[in-house]
Amino acid sequence: MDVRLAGIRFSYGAVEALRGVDLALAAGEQVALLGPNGAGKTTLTRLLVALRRPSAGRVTVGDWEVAHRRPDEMARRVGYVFQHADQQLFARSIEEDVAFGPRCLGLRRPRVGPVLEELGLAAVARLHPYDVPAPTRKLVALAGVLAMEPRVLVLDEPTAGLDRPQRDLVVEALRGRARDGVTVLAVSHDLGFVAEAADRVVVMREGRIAEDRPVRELLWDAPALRGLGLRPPATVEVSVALRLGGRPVRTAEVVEGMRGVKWRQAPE
Amino acid sequence: MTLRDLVLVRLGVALNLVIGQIVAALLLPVYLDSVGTILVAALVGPRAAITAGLVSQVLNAVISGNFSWLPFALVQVVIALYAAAAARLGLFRRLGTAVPAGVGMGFTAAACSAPISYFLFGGVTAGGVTAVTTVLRALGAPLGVAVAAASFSTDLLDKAIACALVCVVLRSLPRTLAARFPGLAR
Amino acid sequence: MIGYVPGASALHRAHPYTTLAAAAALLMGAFAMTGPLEVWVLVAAAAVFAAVGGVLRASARTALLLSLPVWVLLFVLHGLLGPDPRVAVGPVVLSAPGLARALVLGGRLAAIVLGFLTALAAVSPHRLVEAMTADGAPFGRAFLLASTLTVLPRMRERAARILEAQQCRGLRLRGSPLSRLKALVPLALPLVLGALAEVDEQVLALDARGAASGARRTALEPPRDSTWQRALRWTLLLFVVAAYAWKFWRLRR
Amino acid sequence: MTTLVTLERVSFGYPGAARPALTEVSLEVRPREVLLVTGPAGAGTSTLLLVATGFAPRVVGGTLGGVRRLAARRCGVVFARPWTQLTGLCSTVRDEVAFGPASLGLPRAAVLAAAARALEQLRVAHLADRDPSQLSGGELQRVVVAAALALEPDVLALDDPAAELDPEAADALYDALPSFAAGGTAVLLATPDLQRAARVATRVIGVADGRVVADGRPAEVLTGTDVALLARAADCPPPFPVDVSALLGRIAPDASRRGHDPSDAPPAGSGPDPGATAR
Repeated sequence: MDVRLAGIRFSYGAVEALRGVDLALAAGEQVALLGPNGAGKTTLTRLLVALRRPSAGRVTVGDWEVAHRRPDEMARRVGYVFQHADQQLFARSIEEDVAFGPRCLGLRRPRVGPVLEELGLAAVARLHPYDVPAPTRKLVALAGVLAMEPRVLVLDEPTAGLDRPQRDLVVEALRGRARDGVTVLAVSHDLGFVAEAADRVVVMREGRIAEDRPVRELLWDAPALRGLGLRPPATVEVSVALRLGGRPVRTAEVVEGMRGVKWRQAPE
Repeated sequence: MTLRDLVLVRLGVALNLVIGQIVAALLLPVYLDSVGTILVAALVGPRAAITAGLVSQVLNAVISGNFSWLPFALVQVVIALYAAAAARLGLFRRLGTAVPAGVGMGFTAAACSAPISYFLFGGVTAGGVTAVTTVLRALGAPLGVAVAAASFSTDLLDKAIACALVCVVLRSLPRTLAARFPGLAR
Repeated sequence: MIGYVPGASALHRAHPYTTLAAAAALLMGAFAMTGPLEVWVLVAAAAVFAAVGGVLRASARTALLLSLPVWVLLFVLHGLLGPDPRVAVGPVVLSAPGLARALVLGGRLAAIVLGFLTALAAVSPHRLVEAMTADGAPFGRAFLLASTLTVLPRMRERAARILEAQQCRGLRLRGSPLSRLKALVPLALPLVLGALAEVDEQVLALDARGAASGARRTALEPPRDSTWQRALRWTLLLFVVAAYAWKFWRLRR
Repeated sequence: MTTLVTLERVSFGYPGAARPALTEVSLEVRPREVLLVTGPAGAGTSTLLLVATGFAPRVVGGTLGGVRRLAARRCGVVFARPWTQLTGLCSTVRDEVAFGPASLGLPRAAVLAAAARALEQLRVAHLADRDPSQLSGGELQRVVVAAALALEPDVLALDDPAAELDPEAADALYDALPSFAAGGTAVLLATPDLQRAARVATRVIGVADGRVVADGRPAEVLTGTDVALLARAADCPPPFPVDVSALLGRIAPDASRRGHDPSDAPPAGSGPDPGATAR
C-alpha cells in the first residue's frame, strides 16, 4: 500500500524534530531509514500510525488521511514494531500473545500458526513469553504484528540483539511480505540487515531527508557511510576485497560472484 | 532486607506512582496507587510492603509538594499489612476471592483514612474525595458522615480493582519468575 | 518549582539533617497547633525558613498554588456550610467556628507545604545520601530514598511506550467502562512483568559493585556537621515535644 | 599461568526451570584472555557467564552441580541495558564509578584514584561531573563498564554489552576490551554480534543446549561470522575464514580476477577503504 508524507513539520516544544519532510513509499517497496541519533527517524515513523500529529503537512496511507484516525484504527493497515517490542508482551503463552493483535482487530481467522512457523517460534509457542530469551521475545513481538496482516510494516531496529539465524528469519519474513505488496519501512543501524532487506535507503539528518538512494549505491559509498559512523556490511567488504563487479550487497549476490573461486587449504 | 527485596520494593514504589498514568489514559475513576504495595506484600512480605507504602507516600509528597498528606502514611501501613495477610491466606490466587478481599481492604483503608481526613484536615484532602464530601455536605449531611461516605465510596472500588489486578499479575507470572518467590508457593 | 534549587544560602550549606529537621518540626508543630493565631505564627516561621534558604519567592508561589484550591474548598466546606453562630463578613454571612477552623486548617497546610518545599529546594539528594553514608546508615535506607526517585522517569517512559505499542496492536482506550477496565490488563501487565524480568539484572549489578559487602561505605564528600547544628536539632525536637505537651494539657482541661 | 576459574563437569538449573541451563560444563578461565562464549539464543551463554563469575546461584538462586573453583577475588558483570545497572544513588558519573570501591570501604583517596583510572580507561573522564540520567545510551554503557572496572575485577563478564548501542559506540566498546585483558583481567563475553567479537576474542567457547561443544581459537571455532557464512556458502573448505583478511588468505591467487569487470567497479576512491576492512 502506498504511503505518502508531504511537507511534514513536527516539534517537541521548541525543538523542531522534522523540518519539512516529503517522502513517498510505493506498495511492495522495502525501504531502510538511516541517520544519526536525534535525526528524527523515530518521530517520522510514529506519524504513520497517528501516535504523533504533524504540526504541518499531510500523511496518507493508501486512501486514508492519517490525521483523521486514531492509532488503534491505523493498526488495521500499518503494523508498527517498536524498538523494545519485547516489553509489550503480557499473555501467558507466546501463541496467545501473538493472537492479541488480530483479536483486537476482530480478524476472524488469524494466521497465528503460520507466522510462528515462519519466525521459527513454533517450538516455543506454548511457553510463557518471559520464559524465552529477550531476543526471542523480540521475534514474538514481530510475529504479533505480522499476524495482524498489515499492508504497511514499520520497524524500529528490528534486528538489534538478534543473532544471525534470527536475523535471516526476519529478512525472509519481510521479503515475503514485500512480494505480497506490503510496504516495508525499517529504521536500522544494522547494514547487514539493510543490505538484505532494503532496495532503497533514506538517510535523515537534523529533521530533513539528506539522501534517498538505491541500497547498492549507498552501501558501496564508503565515505557516505563513514559520515554516518557506519562500516560497510561484510558482503560489501568481501566484494571490494575480491573486486567483484556489479556492486553486490546481498549474500546471494556475493556468493554468486564468488563462484569459481579456488580455495586454498587453511594454513596450519 | 536483601538486595533483591530492596529492588522489589523500589519496583513496587515505582508501580504505585506510575500506574496512574495508565489509569488516566483509560479514563478510569480510580487511582490504583497501592497496586505496587499489594504486589510487594504478595511477593515478598509485610515488612517490604510497609516500606514500599511509606516510601511511596514520601515520594508522592516530594513530587507533588503536598507534604500535608504525609499523615496518610498510616493508611499505607494498614494496606500493606492487610495485603500481606490476604496473600498468606491465598486470597490472590483467584479473582473470586481477590475482589472481595479488595473490597475488605477498601473498607479497612477508608476506616483509617476518614478519621485522619476529618480530624487533621477537616475533610479537605485529595481532589475527588473532597468534591464528593463537599457535595454531600451541601446536601445537608453532617461533615463526619460526608467525609466517611466519600472515603468509602472511592476506596472500595479502587482497592477491589487493585487486588484484582494483582491477582491477574500473580497468575500471569512465568514459571521461572514465580519460582524466585518462595512465598507464592504456599 | 518543586525540587532542588542550587544555591549557597545558609540552608544549602547547613548539614542536610538540620534543614530536614526544621521542615519536620514545622510539620509536627502544625498538627500540634489548634488556634488560628499560633498556626499563622508558624506560617510566618516557615516563611523565615524559606527566606534563609533564599527561596522565599519561589517556594511561596508554589505553596500558594498548591494551597489555594484547598483554601477555597475549606472556605466552602467550613466557612459557608459550617455550624452556627454566624458572622457577617462584608456581604456574606459565615459560620464563625467554621471560619476559625478553616483558618487553622489552611494555615497548617501553608506552613507544612512551605517548610518542605524549602527543605526540598535547599537539600540536594546527593548531599543527603553523602550525609547518610558518612553516618554509616544501612545501604537500604539511602537506596530507597534516592534510587526510587531516579527510576521513575524510566518507568514512566516505559508505561508510555506500552500505551503506544498496545494501541498499535489495535487496543482501544475508549469504550464502555467494562471494556476500559479490561484494557487495564494488556497495559499494566507488560509494565509489571517487564519490570520483574529486570530485577535479576538490577540485583546482580548492585551485588557486583559491593552494595551488600557489609563494609562501611566511604563517603566521598561528607557534609560538615557542627556542635551548634546538633544543638539546634535537639532544640527543634524539644519544641515539638513541648507543643504536643501543651496541646494535650489543654485538651485535658 | 594461574587459573582464575575452573569448572569441572558443572551443571546448573534455575529455580523452577524444567531443564538445566548448563550440563556438565568444564572450562578454565585464565588471566589476560578475551573469552567469547557463543551459541544460539537460549543455549546457556548468559548462564555460563553468571556461573563462571560466581553470581549464579549465589544471587539468582538455582542449584549447582559439579566442581567449581573460583580463584578470582572479584568479578564484575555488565548487561545489555545500561539503565538497569545504575545504582540510582549517584548524581554524578564520578560517584557512580566510585560506588564499587567506596562500597568496599577503601580510603577516600584510593576510591577516587580507582574511579579516575576507570573513567580514563573507558575515555569518559570528560563526563565525570555529568548526571548519569542525562547521558545517551552509548555514554551510559561506557560509564557502566567503567564502574565495573573500578573494582579491578579479576574476571569481567560482559553479556551482550553493545546490544543497545549504535555502531560507532559498539565499535569503541569492543575496541577497548583488549586493553582490559592487557591489564590482567579475564574478559568473558557473550554476544550474537560475532563480527565485532571476532576482532577481539582470543579464545572461543561454543555452547549448544547447555553444553560446551567447542573450545579453541576464533579461527578454529567461529563458524558464524558474516564472512565465514559467505565463504561456507561459496564452498570454501572448513575451517571458514572469520574475517576479510583471513578470507583473502584462503583464496588462490588467480581466482580473484574472476568476475572482475572494470566497467562495473566503483570509481576510484568511492569504494570502501580496504585498509578499514582488514582491521
